[in-house]
This record gives sequence, structure tokens and C-alpha cells, in this order.
Amino acid sequence: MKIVYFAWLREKTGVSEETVSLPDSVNDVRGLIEWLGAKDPGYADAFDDLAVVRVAVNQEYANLDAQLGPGDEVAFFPPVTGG
Amino acid sequence: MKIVYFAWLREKTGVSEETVSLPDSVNDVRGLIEWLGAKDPGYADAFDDLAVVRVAVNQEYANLDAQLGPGDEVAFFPPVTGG
Amino acid sequence: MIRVQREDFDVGAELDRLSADRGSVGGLCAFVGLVRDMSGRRAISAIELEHYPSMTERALEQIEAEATERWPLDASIVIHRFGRLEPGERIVLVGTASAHRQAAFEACEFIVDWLKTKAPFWKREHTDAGTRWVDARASDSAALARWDREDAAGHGPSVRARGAPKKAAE
Amino acid sequence: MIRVQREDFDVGAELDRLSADRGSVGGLCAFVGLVRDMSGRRAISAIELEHYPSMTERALEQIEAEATERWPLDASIVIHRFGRLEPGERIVLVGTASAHRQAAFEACEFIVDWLKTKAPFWKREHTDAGTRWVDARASDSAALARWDREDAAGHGPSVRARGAPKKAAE
Repeated sequence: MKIVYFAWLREKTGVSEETVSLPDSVNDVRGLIEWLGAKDPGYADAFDDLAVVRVAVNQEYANLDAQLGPGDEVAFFPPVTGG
Repeated sequence: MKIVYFAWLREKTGVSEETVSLPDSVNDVRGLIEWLGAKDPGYADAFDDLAVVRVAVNQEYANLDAQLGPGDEVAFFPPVTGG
Repeated sequence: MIRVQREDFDVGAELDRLSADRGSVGGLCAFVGLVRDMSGRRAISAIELEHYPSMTERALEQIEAEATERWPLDASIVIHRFGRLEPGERIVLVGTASAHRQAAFEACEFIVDWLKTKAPFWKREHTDAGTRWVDARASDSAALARWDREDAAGHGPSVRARGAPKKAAE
Repeated sequence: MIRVQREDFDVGAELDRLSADRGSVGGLCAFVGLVRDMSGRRAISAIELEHYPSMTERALEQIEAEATERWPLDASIVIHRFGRLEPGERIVLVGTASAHRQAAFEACEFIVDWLKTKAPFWKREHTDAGTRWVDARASDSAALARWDREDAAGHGPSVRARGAPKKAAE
């Protein structure tokens, strides 16, 4: 699975893009966030306040319960500020 | 007093601009319209339906009760259709 | 700024001028009115716009001043053409510049609604059936009525006049 | 039409394209977003706009399609820049063309509200105090919420969603 990070989530994780193999126990966005946070304090910091984290799965907005599969692209980013 | 006419009011009266001396009995817009209508059938036709006639006195919208004096400029025109 | 003229205008250049040297401008809203090619089922060959010169400029200045009083505008422009115009030609430009996009949108729409119902211009259409004066539309008066102030009720002038939710953005 | 690009754009030329060869267009509405020169009391030297390329184009196409479904538009354009931009530079253009001016205004404002809250762009400001990511504003979400459909209640989508009086012009 591919994960991409933008803005300060990219800075806090130190990663703009990575490919991971999920353990069988992780099958939704919430599980992915917990698993990533347990790996590294930078990730734990990035995901500290989920109220300011937005998620997209395959380029569509998704919520924490969205199911994930190996071919998906998951994106984490703050509330947008374009326009 | 100067009177100006626009759009189909100009066409019905046959006049785009005229200078008139009001009799003492005419002192408001309503009186002016009656006096003009009595002069000529073209004017009577132009003022037949006052619901579709707008009035400006000295370049400001005015109503039928607006008082008139010799130095005023009165304009008669249909509801506007610019923009 | 207001201008009443026969000639066409350059929309891009006019909008650039609204924000030039005004670093506080975050958004511009513009409306461009164009001559349509059909009137009902009749093809329009041209329109003629007559106006009342000595009243027009004064009226446009008043409406621009009122918009500037009601919304926090940094700059605005109203250009209205007169004379003979063919389908596709520009008739009018209204542009507003503000720090806040909603102010720019509302002020622009307010000015356009006002132009349609108060500015002393009259359109005559030429079609193969002859020429006719265009009738004013009741819907244009209704559009302007949306902006009636509700000061007496103690509401702010802009968002409430629109009927938008109170939480709406600035 | 949507475009996501580093380069500037020509507002006048883009709006001309919206009405070219479309004789039914009676009005164009445009919004241009610009980089402001101040952030609070700090002077901005530049902003950087980061985006999520594979999502951005898809998202902009969706919103343009939704606007076209909700309002009778003849054409529309959304251009959003990314990269480094200095105060006064254009960030975004939204343009809408319709036979009816209120449709052009509403659709344009709808797209802008949507861009501000859903399009995957992030702004970083550079000032003499350093750089910081711009925070999203709650007022932007509130602005978008104005457009929530009320289909379930049987109301039409456009004027009612706005809360405007039912008599308002088309």
C-alpha cells in the first residue's frame, strides 16, 4: 500500500511518500493510523490530534472507518487552505 | 423648464427634448403630465399607462407628487433595461 | 471608478487595475454582461442601448458609493456601454476588490442587480421581425429587493440582507 | 475546463473563451484570488502552495461537474496555481458563463467556497518571522455549508440553498 503525506503531516513524519505492507490486523484507516503511530514518535506526533487530519483513499475523501486493501493509496493531510 | 423623453416615450411624443413654460396651475409631476396630455394625442398616448412610466427630476428618480419649479429638468422614460 | 462609453473595454486590464498597488486585496469578483444572440425564438442582429447621459454617471456614482459603504471594498469599477452592439459583444463590466471574497461577490451582485433596475439605459432589439424595446422584467426588481436594508431590525446590512445563514463566512 | 499549473494565466483571455461561439451566454461571473501582502501584522514575502496532484485534478473536475449539474451553465473554467507566489500574484480563477446572471454568480461562488474547503492545496506563508502553514478557517466551512442541498424537502437546489427569497430573479 502506498501512503502519501502533505503539508505539516509530511514535515512531522519526515516522509512524503512510502510503500508499506500492512499486517493482517490492520484493515481500516483507524488501524493504519494506530499502526503508524506505534512505529515512530514523528508519526505519533503527526496523528496526535485527528481533528486536524484529513484522509483520502484513492484520491477521494474518506473517514476513519474506510476499509483498506493492498493496492490502495492513502493520503494524510491537514484541512486544506487553497483558493 | 426642460423636459426630456427616452425610448418609446420619446417615440410616442415625437420629442427628445423640449423647453416649456408651465402655467401657474401646474406645480407637480402629476399636473405636468395632465397638462402635456391635454396638448397633444401623442403625449396622451405616451402617458396612457403611468405604471410603465418612470420620472426623474434633476436626474434623480421622483414620484408623481414631486414639486416642480422653472429651473428643473424633468425626464420621462420606461422602466430601465440596461445591464 | 465609473465609465459610460461607446467603446469596448479590456476586462483583464480593468481587473488588474483594481488590485494594482493594493496588497490588501485577496479577491476580485467580476461580472461581464454580453449581448445574446436570441430573443425568444428570434435571432438578434443587433441591439441599441440608449441612455440619459446627465443622469447615468450620477446614478452609477451613487450606486458605487453605496456598495463601498455597505461592503469593505478596496476598489471597484463599473463600465457600461451604449450605442449599437452585436451579439457576443460586451455591454457592462462590474468589478469589485476586497480582502474578503464574500464582500467582493455580494457587492458585485448588488451593483449588477441595481444596474438592471435603476440605471437609465434602454435596450432596443433588432431582429428579422423588426425592432422592439425590451420590456423590463419583474424578476429584476425582485432581485434588487433582496438587498433592501434591514437596519431597523438591528441586523447587519450584508449577510442578513441576503438571507444567508448567520454563520456564513465573511 | 480545469487546469492546475505553476504559470500565471490571462483573465481576459480565459473569460473570452467562455463566451466565444456561445451566443446564448448573457453573463459571465469571475472570481480571481490573489496573494495578500500581510498576515495579521506580518508582511508576507511569498507563499508556497503545495498540492496533491493525482487528487487535485479529479477533485476540480468533480466540483465543476456538480456546478454544471446544479446551475444552467454554458461553460466554466477553474485554474488553480501551485508553487511559490508573491504578494499581488494571482492564485486562482473561477469563471462561469450562463444565460442567467444569477446562475453565473451562484455557481461561481459555490465553486470558490468548495475550493477553499475541499481542494487539496496547502498554503505556507513566508514572513520575516519565519514560515508557517496557514490554518484553515471555520468560516470557510460555514460558507460551503450554505450550499447543502435541500432536495429531501423538495426545494429546488439553487435559490433555496442560498436562503434567498423565492421571488428572486433567475
